[in-house]
Amino acid sequence: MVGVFGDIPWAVVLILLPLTGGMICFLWPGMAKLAGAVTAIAVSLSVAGLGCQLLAHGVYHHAVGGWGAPLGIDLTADGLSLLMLATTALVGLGITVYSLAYFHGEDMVRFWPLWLFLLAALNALFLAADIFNLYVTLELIGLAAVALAAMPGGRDALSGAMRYLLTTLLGSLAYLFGVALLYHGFGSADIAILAVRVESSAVVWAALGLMGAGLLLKTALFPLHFWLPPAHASAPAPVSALLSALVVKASFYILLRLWLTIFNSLAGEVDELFGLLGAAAIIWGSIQALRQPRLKLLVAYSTVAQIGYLFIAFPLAAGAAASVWGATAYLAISHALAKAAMFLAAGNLLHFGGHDRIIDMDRVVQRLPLTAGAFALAGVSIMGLPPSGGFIGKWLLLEAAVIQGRWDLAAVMILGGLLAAAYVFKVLGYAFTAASVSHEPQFVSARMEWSALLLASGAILLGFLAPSVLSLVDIGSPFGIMEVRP
Amino acid sequence: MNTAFFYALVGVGLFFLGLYALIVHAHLLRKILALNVMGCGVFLVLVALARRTGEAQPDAVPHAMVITGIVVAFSATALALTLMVKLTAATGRAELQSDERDPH
Amino acid sequence: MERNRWLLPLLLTPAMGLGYSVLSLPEHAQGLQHLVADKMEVSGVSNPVTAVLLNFRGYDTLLEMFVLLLALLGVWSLGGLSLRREAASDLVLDTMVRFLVPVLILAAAYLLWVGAHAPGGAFQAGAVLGAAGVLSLLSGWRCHLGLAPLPLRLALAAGPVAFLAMSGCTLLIAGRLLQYPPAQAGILILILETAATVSIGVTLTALFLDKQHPGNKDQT
Amino acid sequence: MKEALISLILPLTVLCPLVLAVAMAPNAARSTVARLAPWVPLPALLLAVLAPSNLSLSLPWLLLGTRLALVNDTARLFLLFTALLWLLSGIYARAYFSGQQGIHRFFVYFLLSMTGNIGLILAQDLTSFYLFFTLMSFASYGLVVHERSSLSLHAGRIYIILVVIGEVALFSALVLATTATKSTEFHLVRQGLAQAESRDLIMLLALIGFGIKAGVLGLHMWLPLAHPVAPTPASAVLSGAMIKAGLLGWLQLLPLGEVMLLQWGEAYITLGLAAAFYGVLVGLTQRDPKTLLAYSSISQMGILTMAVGLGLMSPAAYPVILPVITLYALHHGLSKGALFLGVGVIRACSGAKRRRVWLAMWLPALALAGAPLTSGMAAKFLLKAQIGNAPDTWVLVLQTLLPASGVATALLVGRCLILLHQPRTGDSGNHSARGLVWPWALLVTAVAVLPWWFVPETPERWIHAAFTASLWPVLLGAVLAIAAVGWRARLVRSRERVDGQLSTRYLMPQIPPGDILVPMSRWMTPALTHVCRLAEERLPTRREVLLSSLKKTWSNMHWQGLLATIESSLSHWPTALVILVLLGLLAAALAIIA
Amino acid sequence: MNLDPWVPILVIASSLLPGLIIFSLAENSVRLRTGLNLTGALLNLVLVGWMLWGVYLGHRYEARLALLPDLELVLLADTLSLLFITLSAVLWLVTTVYAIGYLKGSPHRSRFFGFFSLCVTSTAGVSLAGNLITFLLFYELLTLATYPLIMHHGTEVARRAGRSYLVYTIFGGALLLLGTVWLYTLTGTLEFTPRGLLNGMGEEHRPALRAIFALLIAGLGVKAALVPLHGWLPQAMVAPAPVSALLHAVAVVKAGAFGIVRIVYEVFGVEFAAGLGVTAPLAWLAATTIIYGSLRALFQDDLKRMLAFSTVSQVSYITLGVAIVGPVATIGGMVHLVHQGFMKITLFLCAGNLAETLGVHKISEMNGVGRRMPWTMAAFTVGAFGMIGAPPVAGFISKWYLGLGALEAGQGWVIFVLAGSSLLTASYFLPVLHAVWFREPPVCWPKEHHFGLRETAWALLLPPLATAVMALGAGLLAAMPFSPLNWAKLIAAREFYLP
Repeated sequence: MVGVFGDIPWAVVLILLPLTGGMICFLWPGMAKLAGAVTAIAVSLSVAGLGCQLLAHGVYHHAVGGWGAPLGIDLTADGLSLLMLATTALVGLGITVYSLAYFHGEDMVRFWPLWLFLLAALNALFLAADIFNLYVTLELIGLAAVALAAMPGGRDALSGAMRYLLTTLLGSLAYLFGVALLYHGFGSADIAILAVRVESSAVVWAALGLMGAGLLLKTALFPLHFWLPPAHASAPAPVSALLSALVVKASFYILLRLWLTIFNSLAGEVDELFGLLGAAAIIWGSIQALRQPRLKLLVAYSTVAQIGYLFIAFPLAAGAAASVWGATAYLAISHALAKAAMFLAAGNLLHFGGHDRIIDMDRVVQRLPLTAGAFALAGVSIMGLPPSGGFIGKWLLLEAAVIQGRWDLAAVMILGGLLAAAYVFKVLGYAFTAASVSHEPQFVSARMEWSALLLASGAILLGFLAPSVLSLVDIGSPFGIMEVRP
Repeated sequence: MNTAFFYALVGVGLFFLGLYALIVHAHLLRKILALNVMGCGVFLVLVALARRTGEAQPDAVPHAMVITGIVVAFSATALALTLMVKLTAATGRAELQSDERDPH
Repeated sequence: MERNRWLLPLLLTPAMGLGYSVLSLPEHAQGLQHLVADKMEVSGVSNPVTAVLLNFRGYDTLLEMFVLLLALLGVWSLGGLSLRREAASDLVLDTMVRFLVPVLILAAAYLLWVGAHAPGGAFQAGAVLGAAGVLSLLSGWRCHLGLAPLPLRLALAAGPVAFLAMSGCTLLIAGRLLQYPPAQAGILILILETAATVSIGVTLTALFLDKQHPGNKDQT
Repeated sequence: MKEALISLILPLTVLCPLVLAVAMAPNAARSTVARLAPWVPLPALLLAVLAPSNLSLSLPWLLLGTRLALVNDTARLFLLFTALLWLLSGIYARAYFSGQQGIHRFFVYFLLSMTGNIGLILAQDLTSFYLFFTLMSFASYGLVVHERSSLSLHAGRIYIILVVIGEVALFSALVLATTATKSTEFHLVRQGLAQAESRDLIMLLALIGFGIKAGVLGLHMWLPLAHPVAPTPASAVLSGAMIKAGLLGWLQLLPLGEVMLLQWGEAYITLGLAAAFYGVLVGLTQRDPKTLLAYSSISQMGILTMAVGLGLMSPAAYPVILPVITLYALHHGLSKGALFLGVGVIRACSGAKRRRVWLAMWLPALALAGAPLTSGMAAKFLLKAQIGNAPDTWVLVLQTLLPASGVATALLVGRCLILLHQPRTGDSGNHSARGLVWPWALLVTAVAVLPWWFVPETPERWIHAAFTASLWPVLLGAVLAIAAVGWRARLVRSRERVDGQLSTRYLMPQIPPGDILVPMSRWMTPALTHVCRLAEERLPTRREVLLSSLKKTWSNMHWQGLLATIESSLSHWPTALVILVLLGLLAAALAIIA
Repeated sequence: MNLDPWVPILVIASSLLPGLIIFSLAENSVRLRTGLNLTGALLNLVLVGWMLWGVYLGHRYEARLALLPDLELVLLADTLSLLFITLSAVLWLVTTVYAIGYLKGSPHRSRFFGFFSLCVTSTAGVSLAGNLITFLLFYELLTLATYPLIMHHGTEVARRAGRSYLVYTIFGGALLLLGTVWLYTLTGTLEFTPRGLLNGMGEEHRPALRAIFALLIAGLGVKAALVPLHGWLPQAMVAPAPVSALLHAVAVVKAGAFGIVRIVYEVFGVEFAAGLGVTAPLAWLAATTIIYGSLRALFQDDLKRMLAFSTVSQVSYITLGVAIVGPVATIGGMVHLVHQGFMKITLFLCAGNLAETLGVHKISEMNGVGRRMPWTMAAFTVGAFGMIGAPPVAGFISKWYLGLGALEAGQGWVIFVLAGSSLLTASYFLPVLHAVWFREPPVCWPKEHHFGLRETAWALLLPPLATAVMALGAGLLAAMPFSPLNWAKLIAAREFYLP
């Protein structure tokens, strides 16, 4: 298989395919559903193709326009980007199947082009090796996400979208300023070249400060998380799944790339800051999630909490870098799958009951068994209980924390797991009981339930694929050489 | 401190001026304008520093970046304005009350 | 407000920091100027900015086109902005528009052409074309040319589709995204620029088509 | 072939009653099983009489490896009188219950207790002994509470409490013994215990465990309560056979004849003698003949405890003392059984027949008192002969107290005969007298004849000496009894003139049966009810109060408000951006430091 | 083709697959669901029997699946795991028959039997786990699978009971996870090795190992209902009878106890643990639980709550047996794991019968019930006497061995704990037996169902009788070659102590 498909530049296909799909949906709205489905499947297949290519030839480079690094823009694909692309493809497939049944009429026409362009932008971002190109893809994602979030058009949706747009723009501008400084400081916008040229100087500190702040804002880390819950909660179900699972991960990916390459040597203390903020995010997000009366807000705050887990890895990475970053990547992908499943399930419940007040969920376990099952399985992964991908990530992080004697981080992780269990089971508890006033239920199509369930069982299945996935992530050793455990 | 650095400093000043306005003003239109001012600041920095080539011809890449940046800023502003108009129509006020989201 | 009191110093410190870091940059930095210069003749255009924009960093411009389209889609999905003119047609405005629109279109064409070797290019031409469109909308000109939504959408999609087609071809022929054969580079860039100008112009105008305009009547 | 046949009987002795008890369950078979039930002890009786001395059956797979065997004459004798008693009581019970409906329920517990009793005699290892002992104890509860009257339920409750304490004590003793001697066989345990360092603890636990069953002073409260309420055949067996299980336990477990245990010996003797006299004292005040007989059992068991004490004190003489103890046990079992059945018979018949039966009652009564030419004389005299082996300090004491106890017993027996003589109102003659009399008569003849058969060989002239030795205590007792009767009659006549009607009220103050239990319960019950109320109501409510106050403090510490305000302030636009700038600054600054 | 690695996997599959299929069944396809349940149970029993015979002959059944780069999921059938899995296989079959009868006509049965099979799968997984990570995986799966069963009735009380159950078990799970990770970082391996894997550890790790031991035992103590962590068990009695019978009396509680056995013997090694000085506090903790559980049971009027507290007390015998360093005490602890299973499930099934047939839930309503349901109450009596430790029933054997082991290890005080607990157990069981057999039945029962001549439906009557006979058999035939006692001796010889 590798031979025949070996030479096709899958990376480029990954970008062009959704763009063409989007164009088709824009030009001929009638064909939107078909085009959307075909594009999603094609993207997944091409990610698989790229995966085989990487396995065979290692890191993939593609100089756009044939100009090479400093002048032109490069596309690179290594283990980390492959993993993120795979996440996007999987979650994208789930959301596409869900949206086929969720959107009708006017919404359907608007949704598909925006969604496919967003998918293209995500793929472009994970493949980009140029920091200015990253800015453009970041903007593309931001605009598409805001447009999607504002679709319901209600008061909450609009104000949520507005707040989201302003923060995204502010973040991107700060990031652009950093790009400008780096470019003018070191004469190139390419990550690989910058990684070589950068040495600790005033420009780099300023760039780090600006880009760090911008990306933290876009990743909604604890103190800067204010815009995420309203935006994600009021968006339509597939969109909020999209936002929480993928869009938030994009800016985290950029931050991670920068930390691994450009700011690698001089980020000692900043890691500690990130660790502190991450821990605070876990605690604060979980407590707020526990307090929410509405399901979608609960799931949104759970995103704020889970992002905290990703940032806890920074201080730990100083020690066993490779295994910790592998764990973070693992947490990212399992959180993406689980959170997408959770939001889709929440969407089903909202659609079914007409409201998403947790207390008034009326015997949902019996009337919507698949959705309740999806929510439960996703909850298992979010909590980090054994059979799930979340557990593997948590286990590796705990191991690193214990080895390096970081008992504070270990305690926070354990506490995070407990609080996550608190709010997940609070919801599951009410799923069994009957509500005081029972609403007239709406029909929820099987496709919507099954897509949520498949995503959730994907998160659980990840629990058993750790060795292969971790070796995949390590292609081209993005995190430095994987030294053997002490 | 030749002209390039002077204009770059002006750009930095614009950036923080915009940021100040963004923080202080509650009206959405002012916020969008503030964002545009910050954008211009960054573009000015980009273009100004491109002059340091010492020859007549400045470095072309930042210029291309600025053009792209302008288009991005433009489309973002268009979307922001539409959102603001719709929001004002929906809520009657052109500000982001942070409390209306506060359900409890 | 008391918060302003220490807001200023709070903002001044990073401003000073940034200022210092900007100043700490070296006096002379070639950046990529030389690289651009000696690759100019291969790029097919003589204006370095257009060369960078459409050849060296053509990929950015590809994404650029989609950003614009996305903005339009976003605005349309929110219901669009409308420039409805309540008052009856205003004589002065109408005559000015009647004179100005053709001139603007001509200027846009010139800007497009000159972009190859002097400052100008697709974006500037598109902007001018857009201005012409907006002016005509302001003067109450309605799209009574019977522009069915599909042609409108085709015009809008001209730029992105052109870029997509181009990247498809270059990918098939040269195996590299947007790698124009040196000989035809100039012509290809021109084609791309014209398509871009058309779509930018129409997009800017379409931004202000209000909701009940034909733009969205035939939703199937 | 005879050996094979007999070795077959051994498992039968235990299996038959068990199988029949289980066969009681399906109500179709109930009537036939009830008819068969009395004849079940026959195989045991046959075994006791015919079995060769070295007969044994080991079942390694049962429980933890059980071995049933008739090891020595003691076991044989125990088996003999126990089987005989169970046989005759069973027949007696058939007649006793002929009319009533409760016969099936009675026989289920009757058969289970019988299995336990016979099994524990044959059991040669600790675990199966404990199995049969527990089975007998718990099953006999059903016999005690058979009538379901409030009195019988009260007696049952006391009985079961003491039984459970006994079980637990016995369990601990057996576990300690097994670890100390590394084996579960009785004869090995006995030898091993001599040198075991936890011997004293084992001895104490054994004293408590078997003492409850044997009615040792201080643990005897259940006896006088259980016997009057239990049906007559049940109380006959209880008093005659089951109590002896405690004694057998001592004989099997304690290292008698292995080592000289002076202090334990003294303890057993003092306990025995105290029980002997205390039993008589309280017994005299009783009005119900069955309670009186219960107290006489306590006193007789006291004497047996004293005999065991003797064995402990002089291990050398133990081989001689053992047959005497066995004979005494046999004698007491049969005579006490006869007396109990007699009480039932007397109550069942009236007129001339009743007088004839009363006269016949004299025989077991005299035997019990140790009158000359009765088995009692033989047993008591032989026992007195053994006193010589005791250390000299105790010889004198025993020589005086033993005859005194003889006198006391005689007095008690006299009192019993007087009580039996007076017609008890409310004697329902509903039991068919005929069915009751012949098993009782058989038992009385057994009392007269059987013990002589087993008198151990002693110097031939002892009959003469025994005659005189046993004559004077009985005479003295009779004289005292007559004097008491005469004095009471005079007292009644003088009182008569005062309130004009023949007062049948006895002048003797009645000590309630279960004597020391009354003060104990008066002191214990308030404490128990207090503890129950504490646990039942106050503790849970206190916990609830604590929990609810905790929750209230949590909620009204306006945590919720605090969290909400922080969250909303965080989402104010200006504050958020200020934090953003701060973070950017902090990151840059930290980068500078690194 | 070496079939050995496939047998454990088949055992897990034999309860997992029917469970998953049953989830998808419609509510009214009763016959298919019953068929699936029973075939699953029987297949499980056959496979376990085959493994039992194989391991007896010294065969090795092991299946490995890579979970993490240097950590594997291991399913290993050794003598110890077979003890527990045989118990759960037998009792699963019995309880399935009972549940089918018990839930006839009640709603949500597909969901119930689905989760029921999942619970049994996780119990089988817990017993077959070859290393600590696999054990942790199935241990948490057990929590997740039992939660919906507690919530089965969907009432507010059930929800609160479920919540308290979760608070305890999730907290326990977190401690267990922390302990496991810490252990892994110290030793580098989590494999269960006979006689412990820590013998080579140096002196400087002692405080850390003590902390790890405390964490692991606290984590497992939640499910083994050790004193401070037992609160969830009485509240979980709100679940339907088959759930409280198999799960809260046997599977879940035993998983905790079994875990403690694995930790003390096959992770720390009992001599090493004694050297660390951690077995004594564990013994004291178990003793306090025994006494506390009995004391609390004394004052309960609700029958199932009383049985729950009695379970709290009885399960700690196993922990006590484990904490006393000595082969005989271990045998006592091991064998009690099986005996307590038989006896306790009999009691709970009888309680379920009473609730289902007569609507009797309180002890005060049980007067004279022996007359109305003699066979059920006979089983109840056998169970009760077993609990007290009266000889013919199995309870006596384990108490006997515990006593012997304690004395042999020089821990005399254990005898008095055993004696005290027997007294207390008698003092709360005998009044019930008295009320049942010797009191007059009330005029009419709260909610009586008539079943013609029989006292109750066959499916409700046979299981308790079967388990009662098993309890009696385990007691009487303790010396037989394949009895639980001899298997416990085999475990002690092969796994825990140098022969």
